[in-house]
Amino acid sequence: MSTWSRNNRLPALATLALTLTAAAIALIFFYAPLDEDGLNQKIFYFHVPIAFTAYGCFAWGGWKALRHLWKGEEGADLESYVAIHLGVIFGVLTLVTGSIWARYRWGHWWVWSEDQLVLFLVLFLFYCAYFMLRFSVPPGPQRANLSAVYALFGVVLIPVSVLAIRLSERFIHPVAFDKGGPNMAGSQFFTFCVSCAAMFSLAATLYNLELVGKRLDMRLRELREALQ
Amino acid sequence: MNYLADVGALARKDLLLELRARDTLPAMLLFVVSALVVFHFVLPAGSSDLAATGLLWVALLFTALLGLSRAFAAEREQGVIDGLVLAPSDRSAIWLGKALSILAFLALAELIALPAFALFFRHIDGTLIGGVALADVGIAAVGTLLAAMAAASRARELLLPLLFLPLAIPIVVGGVGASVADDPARYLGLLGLYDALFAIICWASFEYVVTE
Amino acid sequence: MNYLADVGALARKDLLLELRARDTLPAMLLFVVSALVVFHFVLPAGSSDLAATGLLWVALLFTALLGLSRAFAAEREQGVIDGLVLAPSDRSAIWLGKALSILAFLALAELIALPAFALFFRHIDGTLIGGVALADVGIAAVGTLLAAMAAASRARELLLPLLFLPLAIPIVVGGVGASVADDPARYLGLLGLYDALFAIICWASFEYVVTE
Amino acid sequence: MIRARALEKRYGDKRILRGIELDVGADDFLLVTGPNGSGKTTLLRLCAGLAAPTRGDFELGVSRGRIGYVAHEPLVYRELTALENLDLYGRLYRISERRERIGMLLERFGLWDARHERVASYSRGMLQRLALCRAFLHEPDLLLLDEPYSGLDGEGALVLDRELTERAPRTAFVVATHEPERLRRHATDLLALA
Amino acid sequence: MIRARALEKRYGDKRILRGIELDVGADDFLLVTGPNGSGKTTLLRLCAGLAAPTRGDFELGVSRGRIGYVAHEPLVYRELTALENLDLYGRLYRISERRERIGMLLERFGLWDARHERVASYSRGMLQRLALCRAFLHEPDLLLLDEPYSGLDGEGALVLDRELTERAPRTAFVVATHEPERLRRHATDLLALA
Ligand code: HEM
Ligand SMILES: Nc1ncnc2c1ncn2[C@@H]1O[C@H](COP(=O)(O)OP(=O)(O)OP(=O)(O)O)[C@@H](O)[C@H]1O
Ligand SMILES: Nc1ncnc2c1ncn2[C@@H]1O[C@H](COP(=O)(O)OP(=O)(O)OP(=O)(O)O)[C@@H](O)[C@H]1O
Ligand SMILES: [Mg+2]
Ligand SMILES: [Mg+2]
Repeated sequence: MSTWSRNNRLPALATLALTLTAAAIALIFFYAPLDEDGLNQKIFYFHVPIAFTAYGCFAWGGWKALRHLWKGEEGADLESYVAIHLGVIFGVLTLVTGSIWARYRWGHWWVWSEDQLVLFLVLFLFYCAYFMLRFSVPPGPQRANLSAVYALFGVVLIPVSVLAIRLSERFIHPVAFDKGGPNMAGSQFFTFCVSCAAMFSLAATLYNLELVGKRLDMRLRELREALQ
Repeated sequence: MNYLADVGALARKDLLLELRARDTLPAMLLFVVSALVVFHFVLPAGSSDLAATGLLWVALLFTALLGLSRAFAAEREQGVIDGLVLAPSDRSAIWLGKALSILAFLALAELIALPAFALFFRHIDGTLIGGVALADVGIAAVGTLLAAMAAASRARELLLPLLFLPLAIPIVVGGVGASVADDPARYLGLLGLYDALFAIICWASFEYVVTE
Repeated sequence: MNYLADVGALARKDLLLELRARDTLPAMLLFVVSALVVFHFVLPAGSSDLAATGLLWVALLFTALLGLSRAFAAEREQGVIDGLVLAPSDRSAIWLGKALSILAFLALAELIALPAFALFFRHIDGTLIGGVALADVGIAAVGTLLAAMAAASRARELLLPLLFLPLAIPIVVGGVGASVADDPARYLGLLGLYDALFAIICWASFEYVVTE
Repeated sequence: MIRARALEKRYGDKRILRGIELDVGADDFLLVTGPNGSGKTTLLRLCAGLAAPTRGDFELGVSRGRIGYVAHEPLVYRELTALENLDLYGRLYRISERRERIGMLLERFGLWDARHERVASYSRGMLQRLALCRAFLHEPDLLLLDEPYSGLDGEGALVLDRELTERAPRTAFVVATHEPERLRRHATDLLALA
Repeated sequence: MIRARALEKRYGDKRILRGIELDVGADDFLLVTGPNGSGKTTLLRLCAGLAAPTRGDFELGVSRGRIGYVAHEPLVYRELTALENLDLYGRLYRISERRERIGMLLERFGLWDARHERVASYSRGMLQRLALCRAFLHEPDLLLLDEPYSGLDGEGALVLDRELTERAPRTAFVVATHEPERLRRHATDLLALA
């Protein structure tokens, strides 16, 4: 039942993601005005949405972890894992796009003096450790619990580290949003919003796709066993 | 009341064990002292207070990690953790008792390390001590939970630093900030916030770490 | 020949035990990067090369101590050491096998840590590598014996805390000296002498540590 | 006290228990037998709440603190003395007359003279006796015993016999054993795993 | 093979063994009985050379590598598989046809199917079977068995019976046990500790 309804949702999501992505690309290259940065500023519309999506995935993973611990929701462990897995993938993309941008803008692939970057690296390491933890515990209820607790830690770690970085005030990494709202032109902001939406729907599609695959796997294994 | 009595009994047991077997504290002392000695040798006379303070924090962090890596050794050895988990006390008492005993070990190690630091490097003041104390609380709280996790996993001690270091970054930032910045209050606040937040999560989630 | 085969079998078993968790290497890589990140937060931007070298040594020392503190964990857990002691091979083979596996792990960790260090902090040269290698040998030799003492609870009480510190500090002083002093040769010589002396003592005395 | 329906437990891909049905009342005595590796210990851990079933219904009609569990391992700290171990458990279980009961049990199980020795120096049978003391300390309503006679000498076995006989009418038992004869007279039910 | 005169062993102030006289020939079978804590395990450890006597004469007419010892604990690495453990011991004992013998013993003791599992996941009885495999691996001339039947199910006990019967005529045995009946037919000598 549930698999069927999810299967049904998947094509719709995928279509949405595709259209939004196409729209975003069109907007980025033909509509949004160039900054003083020149052409390489276009990467802004990828880099930032990707970074936001990564955060979103981590948060969703944390939420599912909470559901698992709190309500004992069935399958929440798998969902949390898939979300975090996706988050790590988007995290790598953030690092890559950021590095490319940094190469053009600052002349280095990576700058240690930039706490904002190091902070993201810390989060990334944190979620790598999540994988190490998960794979060194045999599958079963204990693994689900440990992973969920650690995922919850992540959700608290993010704001605390952001706070810590803000305190040290050493960053040159730009801030697109401050107290006065977005500091960019309206057309840029619109493009930015569309590419954000595109990235989010893309992530949602991948998330559901992976879940369906994993569930199918499980179902198959059960069937095989029932036949034995 | 009962809860506190449980915590007390568990922490007391850890101290007793350490008194008997002396497994952990000597290693922690050795490490922290030799780390300071190393720094003493490499830091040229006129180097900045900043560098020295940073190194103190590294030494403290790794010392804590060393202590944590053995935190659940006795429980794991003969599956004693099962015995504790079966007892009617709230499971979080196991965490709290262990965290308190870790805190005691840390405090003892620092009782040696801080004067040694003052001797070798620079004068220590109230804020530094306050920062260290707050950091200890956070380290003990988070570290104990992670040590329990690592003990349950197959990779064990190998895993603990990986799980712990990313989570310790805010502590380091806060601690170093508190010891060197002009307005330490903000950093102490950050440390306090960290302690409170993580202590609550650890307290609430420990039960899930030790049961299936 | 037979002796070497025994040592090989024993060291192989340790590697197998480590690699069982299959993710040892990625774990080490993660650890190194995490540690570097911590260092980044404690060292103010313009810190000296020297301070960085000190950090490197502290990190190495910590890794070694962590490895040693669990060196005989597997043997102690179920009294397996009795099984090894009963085997017809020379008892010193147990020590040598364990020391070699500890050495292998240290070397492996450094194979990752040194390039990363060079990348992030300062250029490393031949003397530094030589110093690290010599220090590794000393740490593995002495550390294994002490870890065995700690595991065979008979000798633990008095020896471990007393011996550990004075034994490790010369290594550290020598190692750091070799990496920063103007005439590293003297320090390297100290390390070499230390290694030779203690390796012989440990080799000859291990038998008494594991039997009554 | 225990009610299980279609209980199943697996570790990874391996199915250890399957289709287990249990009904243990407040004064029942369930004997569990089966060859090595058939899942007796696993079943007892499920009953103790130390492991979670993979599938099936499981109800435990008794609070955690009213269970006594004797495992293959004694579940005591090796570097503490018997007295210190029992004192710790006595505090955790909030036993009234803690010290008196500990003294009584140590004497009954013949450990009084060794009470100040580190458990690490105990002999096999002394460890088993200590494990029994620990399990009986709080007069549990449900006793889960995993090969309780193992390691005991003749006299120790008699002490245990007496304890079981005394408690059988008012305590629920689940006992895993390879020698069911010794316990048959108490048993109200038998579960043979395969 | 073993000759002891006025053997004494103490731990600290506690005298565990006293005035023990032993004569075990190459095909003798010595049963050691006694209550818990009477020193059976200590005696076996003395015979194995794992502990040194405090006083008295003790002669062992067999080299260390020709002894097989089954202790209370299985003396295997928990994180290795059965196969890896036996392989390690096989190498250390320099056994010819190591792999074949290991396969044969695993099969005989019913562990063949579990040979690739980590020992940590073994059940109590499977551990005991593994300990027996380890002790028999190098066809020792002197077998020291400390409660060898503990934890074994009926079938495992039969396998062990068969092994003992086969080896009794050509191997020296010292066996500590709480149920001497099972072994009485082999026994050539009996030592009752008190
Ligand atoms: C390896 C290098 C980089 C990494 C890992 C990185 C990482 C991130 C992350 C995680 C965010 C999410 C939002 C936040 O935390 O505030 C972000 C946002 C952003 N990044 Fe980067 N970045 C990198 C390089 C750059 C470069 C070189 C630029 C341009 C000069 C840049 C421009 C931005 C902008 C404008 C935002 C939006 C900020 C906001 O809304 O607060 N990034 N980056
Ligand atoms: N944590 C675990 N991981 C994987 N397999 C396990 C685990 N615990 C037990 N098993 C397996 O479950 C099976 C049953 O084990 P269990 O200890 O319950 O047997 P048992 O009936 O108590 O046997 P014995 O009579 O030998 O004590 C064994 O095959 C064992 O290998
Ligand atoms: N390392 C030690 N230090 C101090 N006392 C010890 C040590 N080992 C054993 N003992 C003591 O020696 C006595 C005999 O122990 P041993 O294990 O030999 O008994 P056992 O006859 O094997 O008993 P069981 O039938 O219970 O196995 C016990 O009282 C024990 O406490
Ligand atoms: Mg069992
Ligand atoms: Mg014994």
